[in-house]
Amino acid sequence: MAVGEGTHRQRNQKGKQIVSFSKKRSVGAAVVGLSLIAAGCGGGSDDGASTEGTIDAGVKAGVEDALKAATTVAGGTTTTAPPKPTSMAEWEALWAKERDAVVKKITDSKAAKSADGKSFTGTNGFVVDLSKCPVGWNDTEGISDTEIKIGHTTAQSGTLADYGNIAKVMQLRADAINKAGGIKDSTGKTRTIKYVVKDDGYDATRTIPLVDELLDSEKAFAIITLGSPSTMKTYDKMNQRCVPQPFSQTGHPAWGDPDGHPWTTGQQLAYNTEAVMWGNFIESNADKMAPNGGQITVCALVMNNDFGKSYDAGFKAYLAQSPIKSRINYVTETIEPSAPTITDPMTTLASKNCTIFIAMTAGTSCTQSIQEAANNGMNEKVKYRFQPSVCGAISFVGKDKVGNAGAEGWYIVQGGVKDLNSPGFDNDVYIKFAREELKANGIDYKSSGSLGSGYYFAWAQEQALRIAAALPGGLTRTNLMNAIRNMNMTHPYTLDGIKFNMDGNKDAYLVEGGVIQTRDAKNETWVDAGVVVDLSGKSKNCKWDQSKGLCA
Amino acid sequence: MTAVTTKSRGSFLTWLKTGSGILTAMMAVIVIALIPAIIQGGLKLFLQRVFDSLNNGAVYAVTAIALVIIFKATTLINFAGANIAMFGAYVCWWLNTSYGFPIWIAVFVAMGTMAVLGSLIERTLIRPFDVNDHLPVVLITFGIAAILEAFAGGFWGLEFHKFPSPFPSDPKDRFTIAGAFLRYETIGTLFVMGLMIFGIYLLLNKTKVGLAFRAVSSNVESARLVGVRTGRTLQFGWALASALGVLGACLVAKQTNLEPAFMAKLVIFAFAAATLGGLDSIGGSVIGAFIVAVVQSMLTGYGQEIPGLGWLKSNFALVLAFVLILVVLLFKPAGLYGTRRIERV
Amino acid sequence: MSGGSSSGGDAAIKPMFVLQEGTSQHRMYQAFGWLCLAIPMILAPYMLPSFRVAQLAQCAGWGVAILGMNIAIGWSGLLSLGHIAFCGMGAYTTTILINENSWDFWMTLPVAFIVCFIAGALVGLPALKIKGLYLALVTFALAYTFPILLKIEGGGIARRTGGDNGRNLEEKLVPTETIRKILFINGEGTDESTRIAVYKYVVAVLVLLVCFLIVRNILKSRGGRAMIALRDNQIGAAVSGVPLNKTKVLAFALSAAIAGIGGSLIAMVLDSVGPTVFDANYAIITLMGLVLAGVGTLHGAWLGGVFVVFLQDLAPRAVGLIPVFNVDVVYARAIYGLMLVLVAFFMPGGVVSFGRKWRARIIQVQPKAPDTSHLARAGTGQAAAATAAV
Amino acid sequence: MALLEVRDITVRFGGIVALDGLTFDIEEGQICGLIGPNGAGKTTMFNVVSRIYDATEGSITYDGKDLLGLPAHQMSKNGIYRTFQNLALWPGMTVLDNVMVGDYSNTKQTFFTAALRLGTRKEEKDLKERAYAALEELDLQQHAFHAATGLPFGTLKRIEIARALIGKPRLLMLDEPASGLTHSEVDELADTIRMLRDRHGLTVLLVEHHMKMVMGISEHIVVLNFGQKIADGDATEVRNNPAVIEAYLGGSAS
Repeated sequence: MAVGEGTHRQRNQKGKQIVSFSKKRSVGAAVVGLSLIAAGCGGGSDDGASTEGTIDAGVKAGVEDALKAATTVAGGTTTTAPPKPTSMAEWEALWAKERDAVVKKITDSKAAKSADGKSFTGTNGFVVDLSKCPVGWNDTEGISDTEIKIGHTTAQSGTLADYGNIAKVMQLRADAINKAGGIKDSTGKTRTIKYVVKDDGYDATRTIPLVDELLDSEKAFAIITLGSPSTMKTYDKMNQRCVPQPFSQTGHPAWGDPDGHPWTTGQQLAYNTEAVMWGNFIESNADKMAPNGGQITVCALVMNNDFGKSYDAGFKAYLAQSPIKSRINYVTETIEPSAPTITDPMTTLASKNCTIFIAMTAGTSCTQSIQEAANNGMNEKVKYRFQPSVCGAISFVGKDKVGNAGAEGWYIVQGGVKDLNSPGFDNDVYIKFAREELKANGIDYKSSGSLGSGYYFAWAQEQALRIAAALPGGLTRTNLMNAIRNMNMTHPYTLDGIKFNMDGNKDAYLVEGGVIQTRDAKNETWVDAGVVVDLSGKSKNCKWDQSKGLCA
Repeated sequence: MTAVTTKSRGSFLTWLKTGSGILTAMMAVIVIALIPAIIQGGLKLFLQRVFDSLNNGAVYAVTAIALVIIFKATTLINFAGANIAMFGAYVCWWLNTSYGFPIWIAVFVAMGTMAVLGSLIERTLIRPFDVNDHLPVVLITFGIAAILEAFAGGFWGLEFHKFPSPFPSDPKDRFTIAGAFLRYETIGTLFVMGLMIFGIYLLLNKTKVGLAFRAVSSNVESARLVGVRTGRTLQFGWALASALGVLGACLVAKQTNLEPAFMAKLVIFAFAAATLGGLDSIGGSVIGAFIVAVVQSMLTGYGQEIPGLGWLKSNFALVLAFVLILVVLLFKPAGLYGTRRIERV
Repeated sequence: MSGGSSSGGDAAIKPMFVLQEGTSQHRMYQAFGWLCLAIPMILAPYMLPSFRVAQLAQCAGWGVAILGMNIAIGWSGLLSLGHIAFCGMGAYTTTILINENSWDFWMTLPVAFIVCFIAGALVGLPALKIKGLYLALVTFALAYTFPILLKIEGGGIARRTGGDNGRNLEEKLVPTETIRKILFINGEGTDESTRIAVYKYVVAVLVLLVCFLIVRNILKSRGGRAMIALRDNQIGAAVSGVPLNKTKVLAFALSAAIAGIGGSLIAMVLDSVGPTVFDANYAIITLMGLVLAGVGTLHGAWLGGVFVVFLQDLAPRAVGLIPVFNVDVVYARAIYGLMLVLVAFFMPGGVVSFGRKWRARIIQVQPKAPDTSHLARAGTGQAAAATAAV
Repeated sequence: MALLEVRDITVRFGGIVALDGLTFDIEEGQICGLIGPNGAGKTTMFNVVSRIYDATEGSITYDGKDLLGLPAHQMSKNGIYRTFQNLALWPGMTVLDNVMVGDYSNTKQTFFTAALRLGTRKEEKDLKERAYAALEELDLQQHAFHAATGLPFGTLKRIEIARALIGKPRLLMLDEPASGLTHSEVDELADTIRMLRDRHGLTVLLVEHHMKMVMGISEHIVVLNFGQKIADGDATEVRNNPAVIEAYLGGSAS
């Protein structure tokens, strides 16, 4: 299913809408690790963010297109499923082809440094002003003839130490790649990948000196950071120092800023896209929810961190421009991430005659909200109950978590990612491969939700390095960034129909798709309730304004 | 330093100027301000909030009693109490899920284990220090808390686990009173709390070890002089407090889920409860616990309905707990029911 | 505090050297002591890689914070676990003034001082009535609540503080040409990040030095003695005329204000602030730094920050070296815990007191008795005092 | 007019009556002994005068002023200083520093002036000299730089006297200054007290169990039992008062 061969779906490079009507799939989606990261990250928006300015017209149009398309071909019509690779070898072949296409695209665009070395002109508007880089900056710092040294700050201690498993998997993947021959360069060299992992305990104060250490002492080629606060507090510096900060392990919209921060990219789905999908779901089902133009009360439990806040702000922004905004009554209750129980706010919300309930929370509150809704009668009264994508993992809604009965019938916008733990993916080639590789290394794949995230990030890192190495001039920092900003591949860890692509300065986000599903408790799966919506290229770039807490 | 007041009570107006008077007046003002919102919310919602408060209050009370017992015995605040309880809850969960112990047996075994650990901590880590020198003891309790947190995370992972409820906990396991739900779990928690208070009463008032405990908590020196083995008694206090803490943790873990920090999140409310009641009064801390729970449910729930107070959402529960501690200590430095210690010169 | 006594109550260890206070040897010895402190501090930024210099600058920031905490905990006996909140207030004051009002970093320091002084006085007022562990409870609750208060929506607080993600400083502290020349940081082979790191280090250490001198002066004054008096025996202090309430509030406010300056420095060094830097976790870590360095010792300020920064940096690495738990860095937290317990047991006075004990075996300073001859000549001491006071 | 006029002072702690309608006077320049069996309320009386305890009822007039309206730390400003039965020194400071705090009320430095050393040097130097002189007066100068802990009990008690002395007291209240002293030391102490009174023009209120000493130096003795005054007068009067004999002998017998 290489790019350009997408005969089964209408897709094109410019990012026109892709709609897939896949068969009923059993999908457990976002991984715990991702959800936890998301919980710690977030949009950084507060009250000021709820202006119309934040609603992304492209995104909205995309969702509408998708839903319109879905209704026109309603009635269970499905397109033929694309031929999925049935073995790892087929996958590898597919990726090789996709990489070649990216390399060709970049080569054709004649991306190169200027003669005086003062600037780099990449593909589709991606330009880096190298004259602002520090004196003595080197495009190939951190790579020797045999090794690529990549720094990685992550949480290996503290309450969020579970994220440390991402680094573990990335190291494990790097070992496998190195064993299989490493990264071949167009200049004929073959290099191994070496990660230098530093523990910051999810504490940005500690990230800053660690990043300094990786820059000044370790002379890392690129540095990966985990978590919004840590990335936010280092991305100015990384960009001033002209050091790549690829695939930041956080879902903040600020990582899509190729003009201001060309050296930083993210990888996850932005939360405001999810909020738009909720809004659209409500609009298209408004008459079912409240016949004859009645009032719709949307109740939301908002976690008081930037994760919850950005959901809240995104949703408010959507409502502000919604054609049925006069019919919608939006009620929120806020909870602190450090709150032990959520009984009180749930009681308050239960008293509000909600039509829809949306949990804009993460972590323990996911299961707590399911539990409380079952206990306080909300389940019986409120038909539409949404969990956020970060709470979709089996670690939250699985049998040994809250019990099947509680989660039955909840809706979710899946963030486009598979779940390593979910039995629904037992037959997925890549998931099988990942589980086996973990087992071979003595790791139980169920032991942590972050393991799956490790595969999600490691795969992208590997492919980006391979593409950059295949470019003229071989692996350099500028080539790496240009490669990432032109990736257009099939990620084995995203759901079918979710594209994994960027396009220079035109499209600054890799993953921009999701799907609305409901929980089938009996079979422990999520079942499609809507359509796969992929908004690839529709989200606007985001120049983050920290004083306003929103994209400028 | 304020002079020790020995004045007797006078008329209502004089009383109103005292700490309790001011506090009561403030309470009254808040309650009156909430009345319109309560009426608007209807009986069902009000009852539901009362039941929520009962549930939260019972949980806070059990945890607060554990703090009070240690404070009574040694006049120190056990910052490790929350994590001792947390560790016990993990032991309970582990016995239940991995070895198939019935839940209540698992609870008792965990209580016993942590009681042993608690008494060991007292004997080895606390007793060498002068209780009047607070800093080292505070450091040690923080240290124990950190160690237990690390080991819980190391043994059982950092992901959260579902905790088996010790009471019938199906969504349908509830009474419906005027539309509000009173869950069997709430009743169970209240029942256990009552049983616990009764048990402590019997233990302290009808047994030899209880007598020794009371002697020690009123004056260590004199207790020692009359032949009470104070060391043993303090150890008993720690064991008792640790076991009670575990019981509290097991009662609440169903709602919070099991993770290494779950009791640390809750204990700040128990601190507020214990401080309110007066750190050395068991009855006071129970009352304090229900006050904190009521304030939490009512003030955040109804308060936000009052025009201009829309920001008073549930995330302010913790801030309210803090404000409560401050206000009460400002007017009643020894808490509502605490013993005012007279300084001997 | 024990000064240099030649014949204590118990059989004192005979030191190798005894110096008379005020003699030239004594002055040389003092100068030697200061040099031992100053030389490594001056050389460090030019010898170490820049990330280490940045870490040392952070140490100085935490050192100021710990100096502030020491005023309350060490000298006034007010066991506060919430000073991290004052640090945070200082840091946020600096950040907001720089970002929103384009203030110069230096100008924000006095404002941070005043803001934290007032906040400290407000929290200190209830502290008058609260004793010992009650105060610990209240202030710990403050440490818990502070990160939540930062996220309040009303009044644009969350917008100004940046909420959960915190904020980056928009105007960073950059050395001017003159300063570059003075500091010799424009040489070949040093890149701009190193220069800035060195400059920040110098700024942080200078502020630490100033705070150190201020606190030292206060400690050696009437107010300082009053603080210690109310720590050691409140009733004794009261009958000697020390106004307990005023002294407590002032001491608490002053300690909060100095902690606030520490916070400003931390914001300046890190170029950013965030709620995770000023939460309950850091309350415990700074307390650990304070105790390790030495509660109630002035020179603990130099060391405390070093412990705060490097323990966190090294503990996870140390866990990796323990063969038994090759499993997880999760156990790094156990190391902190263990350290807290060990310090309480074996080094209650911290490293500084420990060092002093050893120093006393080598060298002792014999204090000089003040000259009272002019008082004695006037007849009775009391009469003389009366004349002297005129 | 007497320097200190105690009128109907009653102190209750819960149900316990510590002092019950106590009334007596102390004339300026007098050495007044306050005696009674254990638990008679002597120290409570001290604590009321130094404003550590509030009186439940009654009034105390000092030099014509209502004493009970002032806070504890204002006592020293009015020249009322005291020592403590079980010491209230500060072990965290040297003996000299301890004594220097005694003159808190008469010095002017503030946190601000001290922080910047604005004209504090002279006052400090002066204070230090006077403190040292006060120690010399009580023959304690050799301990000046020791920590105020670990010294013999009698020495520490004298340090407390020195601390009180530096503040130029008018009324000096000594709470069992002789406890823990040997016979010869007690005699010496009696001389010292008399000497200090004469030299500084003090009024001394003395609580003491050492009968010989109290009887020896006191010009006026007040005897308490169970919080009530049972006798009042000079040494001979008190010694022959049957109620006093009853209290001491009967009290100890029962």
